[in-house]
Amino acid sequence: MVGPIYIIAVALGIAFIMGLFGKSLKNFTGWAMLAGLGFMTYVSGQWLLEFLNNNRAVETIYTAGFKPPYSINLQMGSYEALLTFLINVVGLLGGIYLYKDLKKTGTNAMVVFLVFIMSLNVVVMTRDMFNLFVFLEVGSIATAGLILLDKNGNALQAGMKYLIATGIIAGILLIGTIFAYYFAGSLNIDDILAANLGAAKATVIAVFLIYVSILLELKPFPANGWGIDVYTAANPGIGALVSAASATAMFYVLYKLLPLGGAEWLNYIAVIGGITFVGSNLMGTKQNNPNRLLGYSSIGQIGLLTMILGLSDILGEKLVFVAFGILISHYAAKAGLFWLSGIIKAKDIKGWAALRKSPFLLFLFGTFVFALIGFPPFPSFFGKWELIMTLATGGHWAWMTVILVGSFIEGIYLFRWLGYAIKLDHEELPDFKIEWNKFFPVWVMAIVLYAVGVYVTPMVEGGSFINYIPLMFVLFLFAIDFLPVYIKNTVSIGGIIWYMFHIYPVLEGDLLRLIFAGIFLIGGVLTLMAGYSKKGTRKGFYPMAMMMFAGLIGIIEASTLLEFFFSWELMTAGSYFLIIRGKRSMPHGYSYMLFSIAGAYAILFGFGLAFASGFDTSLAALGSISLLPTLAYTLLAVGFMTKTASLGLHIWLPGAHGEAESDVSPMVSAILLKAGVFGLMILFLYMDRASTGATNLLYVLGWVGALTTLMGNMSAAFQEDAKRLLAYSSVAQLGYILFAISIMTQLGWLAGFTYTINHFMFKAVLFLVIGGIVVKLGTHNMYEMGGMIKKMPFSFVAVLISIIVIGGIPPLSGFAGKWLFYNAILEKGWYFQGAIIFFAGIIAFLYLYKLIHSVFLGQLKDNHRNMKEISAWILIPSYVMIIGIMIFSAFPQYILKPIGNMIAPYFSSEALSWEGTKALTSFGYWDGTTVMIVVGTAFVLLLGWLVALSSKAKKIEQFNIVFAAERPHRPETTHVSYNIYAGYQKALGFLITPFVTAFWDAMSNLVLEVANWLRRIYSGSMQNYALHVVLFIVVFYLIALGGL
Amino acid sequence: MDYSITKFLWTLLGLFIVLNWGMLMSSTMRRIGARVAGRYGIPWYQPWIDLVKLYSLRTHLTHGTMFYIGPVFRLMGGVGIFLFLPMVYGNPHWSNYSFSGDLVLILYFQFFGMLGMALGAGEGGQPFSAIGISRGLSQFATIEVPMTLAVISIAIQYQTLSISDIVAAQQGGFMTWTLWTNPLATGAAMLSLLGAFGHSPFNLVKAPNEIPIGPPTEYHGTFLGVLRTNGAILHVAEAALFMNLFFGGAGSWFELIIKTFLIYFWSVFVGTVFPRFRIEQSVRWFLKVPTILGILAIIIFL
Amino acid sequence: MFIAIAIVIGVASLISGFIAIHHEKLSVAIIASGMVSLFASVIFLLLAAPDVAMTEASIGSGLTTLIFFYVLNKIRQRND
Amino acid sequence: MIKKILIIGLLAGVGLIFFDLFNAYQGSEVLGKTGRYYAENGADEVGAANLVTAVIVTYRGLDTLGEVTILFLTAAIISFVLKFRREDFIPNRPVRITSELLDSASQVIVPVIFMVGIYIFINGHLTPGGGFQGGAVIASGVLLMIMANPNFGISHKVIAKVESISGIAFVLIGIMGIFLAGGFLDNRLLGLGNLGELFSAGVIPIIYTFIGLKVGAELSNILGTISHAQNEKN
Amino acid sequence: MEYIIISTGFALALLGLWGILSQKNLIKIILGFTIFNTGINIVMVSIGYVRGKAAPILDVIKPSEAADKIVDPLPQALVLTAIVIGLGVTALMLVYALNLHREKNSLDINSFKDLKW
Repeated sequence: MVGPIYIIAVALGIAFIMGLFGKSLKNFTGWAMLAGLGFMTYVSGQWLLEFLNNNRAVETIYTAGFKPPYSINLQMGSYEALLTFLINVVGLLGGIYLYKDLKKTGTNAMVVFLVFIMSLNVVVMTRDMFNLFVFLEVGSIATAGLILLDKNGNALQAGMKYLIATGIIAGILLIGTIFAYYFAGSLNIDDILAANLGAAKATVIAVFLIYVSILLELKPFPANGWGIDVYTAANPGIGALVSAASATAMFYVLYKLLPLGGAEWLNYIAVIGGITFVGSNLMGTKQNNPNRLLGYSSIGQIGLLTMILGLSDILGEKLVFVAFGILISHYAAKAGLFWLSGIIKAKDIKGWAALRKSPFLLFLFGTFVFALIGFPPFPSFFGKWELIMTLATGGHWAWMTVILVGSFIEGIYLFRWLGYAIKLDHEELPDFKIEWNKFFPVWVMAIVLYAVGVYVTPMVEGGSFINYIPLMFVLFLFAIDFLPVYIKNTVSIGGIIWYMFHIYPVLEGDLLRLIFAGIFLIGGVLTLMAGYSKKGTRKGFYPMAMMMFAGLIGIIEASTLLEFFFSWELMTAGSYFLIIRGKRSMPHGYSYMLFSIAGAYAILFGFGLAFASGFDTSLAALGSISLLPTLAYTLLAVGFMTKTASLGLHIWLPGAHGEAESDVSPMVSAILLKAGVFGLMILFLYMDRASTGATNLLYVLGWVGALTTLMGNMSAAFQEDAKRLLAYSSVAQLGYILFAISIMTQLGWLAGFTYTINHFMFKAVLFLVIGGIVVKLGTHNMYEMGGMIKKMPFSFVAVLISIIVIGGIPPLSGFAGKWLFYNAILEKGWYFQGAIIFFAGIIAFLYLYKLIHSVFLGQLKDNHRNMKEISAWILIPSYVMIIGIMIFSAFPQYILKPIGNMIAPYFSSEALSWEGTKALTSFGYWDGTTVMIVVGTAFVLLLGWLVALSSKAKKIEQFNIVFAAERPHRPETTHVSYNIYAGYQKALGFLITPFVTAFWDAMSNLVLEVANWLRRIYSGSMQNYALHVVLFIVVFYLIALGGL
Repeated sequence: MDYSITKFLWTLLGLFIVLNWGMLMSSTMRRIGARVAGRYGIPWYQPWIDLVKLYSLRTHLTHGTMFYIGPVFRLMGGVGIFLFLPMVYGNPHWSNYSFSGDLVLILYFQFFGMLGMALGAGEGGQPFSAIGISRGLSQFATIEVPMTLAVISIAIQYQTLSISDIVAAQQGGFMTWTLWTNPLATGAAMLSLLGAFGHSPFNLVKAPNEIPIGPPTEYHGTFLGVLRTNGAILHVAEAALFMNLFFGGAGSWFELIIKTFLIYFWSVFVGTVFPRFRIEQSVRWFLKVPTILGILAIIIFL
Repeated sequence: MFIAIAIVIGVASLISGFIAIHHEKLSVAIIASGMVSLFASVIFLLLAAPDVAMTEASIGSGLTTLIFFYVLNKIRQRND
Repeated sequence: MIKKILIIGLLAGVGLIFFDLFNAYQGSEVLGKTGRYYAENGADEVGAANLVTAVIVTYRGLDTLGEVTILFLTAAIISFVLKFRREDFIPNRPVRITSELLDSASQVIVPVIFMVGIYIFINGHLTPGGGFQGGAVIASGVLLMIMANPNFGISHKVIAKVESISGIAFVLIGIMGIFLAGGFLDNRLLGLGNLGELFSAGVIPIIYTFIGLKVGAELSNILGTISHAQNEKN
Repeated sequence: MEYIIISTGFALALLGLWGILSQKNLIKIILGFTIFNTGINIVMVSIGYVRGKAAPILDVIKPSEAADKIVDPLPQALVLTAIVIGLGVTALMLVYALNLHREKNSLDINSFKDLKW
């Protein structure tokens, strides 16, 4: 074993030697620096391995051969080994990354770089207060020097601000240190901690000074303008180090000194961390400079970590895992992002659209963003999970809220940024070239994130159950992403089919899950089949689609809360990437993501309450929520409803589904939305229905569902964009489902299931076919279509059958839903909601007719005369679905009866009985098979009669119509489609005034305005920043010790 | 569940009666309308003449498959309502195929014909058709609001959705009719009926002055004959539905004829008195008085 | 005795410090700042810290002042 | 003006903190634990008469190493910030004529100053003073040379060599401490000798010499770089 | 005496802070820093002072009785370090100021506000 002291000795030795040879041998010095960094990495790495593998005692290094407190001692324990390793790794990678910049500046810069990393090592290891101060100063001075690596005016200003601020902080730390020495008689940290200075009124002031200076080094909001400027102006390579390495070291210093003052100080630390986390992220929302944005994000993350330390007595033994999970994610992601920023060199985040030129860099960027927000499988996901669960256990709702709100705000800007990178149409994209030495470190950081994520999974309670097989499949698809579509499509379909066989035995007997598994997997296969119609390689599509399906099936399989949430987030991530693939999808993908994150956090909060109620990690915990049950149910419902796009939470859906690619729309609409339904069903089944809270919640949800339906259908009726029309229709259909299951009777649920299954089938058909047509015709606007029945008869039939189902017209299966609704509503007594539901159901005819008429009927346009039927690969899955619809229509009993039996135990009364093919309730009866037979027979007879009478009907030409004695020659003027419900809109259009959109717009404006107003404190004046530092000290003092 | 041939023939006979009564009723109404306007009007047998003439026309022009099938859908809509509606109370021969579904089935089967009509007319490519359909749908989407409320109200009142049961509950004499036991629901339904029959003031759908005859503009010959056939059946069937729900049903064909005539007359009567509404006016109108009546009809049961 | 010296030196150093901060001429201010260090080194002597006193005198009042002047000189040259 | 008032208010707050510190300060009548240990054992363990030196060089040698590193860093940073490139010099730039007096005085005085400096750090373990003070004195000698001859350039390389070699030596001696004595920077590589003699206190005089050389070189380097900094905007 | 001295130290530190926060000239601000640091150094040495004791140099004082005769050497050692660090920071700040002046031809602190928000 190489002793840790050699980190210092070798680093300094090399630094001095570099000074000796520097001028003459520039290559030598470069390699010497890397060798030094490599050696330091090796030393800390071997210690880390040692601590991981052998249960070894903490190693103490006594300098000068004397025992502390008389001389300085260093400590190498497992934490120190880990953190120095992290610091050295990022140092080494940073050295590689900056190699050319450093070399250009000269040997001295390399010396400074090396010493900088060394000083951070000592800061982590030292157990002496004054030594800490000295090496903090070494670090600050080195930072101040490295800021100037890019010689520009801004860097100079930032460096000066940094020097002034750290100068004041160092002075405060020095006073604190000397008084700690005065009171404790020792400079050794352990002695000072043992002296319990926080206890006495006279000595507590030293505690305050040390705390405040360490906290200030962590750049708390608002006394952090100097820190942000450093991130903004310095070379991103340096920003990466400051963010990843310095912050890590400072974080550990705070951890070391945490017991200094005792429990009450922890609250202050937590509050300061929390304010920083939220405040810094809030201001990030208004930021466009990538480096500065990263600065805000870094400070926010460090705020979160600070807060976690402040909550350490609540977190107990979980502290280490939580802090590590979040720290390592911040560390790797932030370093990677800064390095990426250095590669792209854009002044504005919009310039990151250039990243598209290199899909691989884009992948890395996405990885980092998702890791920062805390998506699986990254360590931050598990960290946040444990954090929330533990906080919930202690009943710390406020802290949970702060964490989730802050994380959400972080998502606001990170996903805007990611969206720009993926999709923004930006004219001046900066050119960048990828040098291997800049690319390699970013790569490593991404691997670190994935590897650590998988590594820590089993450490979470219940984490070992998480099924990584689907994720492996996703990775495999990434690996073969260069192959053409048909191969990947086949592989994907094969994968899903294989998984169907794999999962069937697992789910057998659990009909609820089986139905949803069927929807997800069969739907997956069918919608994927449409992919055969695409050409090229379709980069990135298949991994993301499979990720979504992996998440979906994971939700089904989940038996624990963690598994459920893991899969839920996976699905969100996958679907986000699918949605944003559309041409004009950027803003919609963005709002989808924001609603999803907010929803996921609501779910997380609810799960926290569930877990804390009985320390049960299984999904059944939802059934025994004793802590704030009403809140928990509400949050969970709201969380799931963000996916079902219920009124108020729906604004993302029309754009997201409408603008998505032609085969993505059916995936996200017919399949993905059902995940929210599944979640709601699980929730409703488990929750304590008898409680007032649950009853009220269900009542409210019933109204929400009904109004969603009305709003959705009416909005759809006034759409001119075919896919948006279908998207609004989805909103409405999900409103029906929400309403149906909120009724919480057997009939209501049967109606819900009927709608779920129907919507799955007809919406898949409609989106597939209409999507295919939209692509074929090159327009979304229905009034530019028309007469397609002649060109695309198969599509027409598919759409016709679908709209008959949506309309609920007998004899097809849509009627089953309507009939069950009437019975359920009468049984439940929700008459007015029911009336709204039926009213909405009739409005559906308006948009259905508009859809089929505008696209297929009316006048064929001149430019479409040579159109052919859409691809068979779209029609085949559509017709499979239609066969499904037909079977369901003719034999509803085969599906509804088992479902009725399955859900009957959950409800007090069994309201639906069967007499052969006849369904009976206390109100009425319906015999699907007979209706089918009667209608079929009558129809055939009538048709036969007509055919007999006019078998020789002559087909006439398109313009051969009686049009006020004129023969029209322009189809455009004769095709009645645009705004055909003008009269209706005049009368009732006020009902769909976009209040909700206006509300969310106002909310987002409010956030941005607050952010804009808040960030004015960063006036740019270094003196003001110094003032902020002093102000922070004084206010903190007055609050903590001033008796205020 | 009787699928026998006998049943089929009885039903066919019923259909024949309904068709003829429907034609007679429509000619009578037109005569009444003409007399009110000071004209002489058509002879009572004019519909039969029209029908025979239309069916025997030899020009059959079609715009395409949907144009061709559309009238079949339309006729199926009318016949279907007839099929699922028990016509004469207490007589199994005249209960048709109502055992396969209840009131809800009939409510939703109305759309079957509408949809077929709309699709067929749509393929004609005639702008008047499309305009008529859009108006028709807009109006229909509104008249269903009071109708639905009324249906919910009587379903609460009788605790059933079965039409036979509703009729049975009204068999205690004149005063047990829903008209008296639930006047609010009856009011709402009767007002919405005005829109369903599409007479003035709610006849903008066909608006004879502006857009030749609305949706069926392009239809002629056999196709128009099918549509006329349907019109006759549908009017009687709809009136019979209201009769069953609100006016005690019918114990015999005679009672049925009287009651359906009066119900139909109600809409014609209003039509001769009021001028035509624009579409947004009619939409607003249905959402005012009839809807409020419907809501009150439910509130009284809460 | 020591107390008197301490008071005198203390007051003197504060006055020098005040001058250093508030005098308009930079060169005077720098000299005054050097004086503060010089007084401080006397204070260190009073506190039985000859090592610190020497350091303060040579580095604090000597070298630091010199660097200030160097920089000031550079700035002045540029302004000419 | 409002800002001034705010600042005064803030300083009043800081003053309150200081006032509380002042109240907490009781003065000392006896030595604390650590101080007492040094007083009692310093002479025996380290062998340096000047206990401050003992603490600086040995007990808290790591601090001193960091301290030296800071100066080293500062010098390095200043030199790359004020990058001094020979080609930027215009050969016939008007050199300010230095006075004859300064020139000749420097030739006499500089060696004396150097001697004093060396004396200070060699005797660091015996008398007040040591590497830092001595180094500062040496730097002032260099300063005088620079003043006498503004184009004084040769020293740059020499200074850098001296700086690096003494730094390396410092670290090496420290490492030798791990193998030959109790730990990194232990001074007991050599015998402790008799208290109060020049050759005593183990390697303290040697270390202090290197520190002195290094500090002197670094400070000279800083001064030299600033004095040679270009004035032109580049 | 040490009370007077420590208050002088605090006063100097405050004075330095005042300079840092109120002055507009960069050089003045840096001067404020040196005064701030000097004040803190004085406070530190005062902490190590033991009433009436001598310097921690064992030339006249015997090692055996040193414990009762000398002041604490440790704070003095710390201050020594702090002074040298202060010099490094001051020098660096001055070089920064020099370069900033080169950039904007001004030493007014308010002319360096390019980075904000």
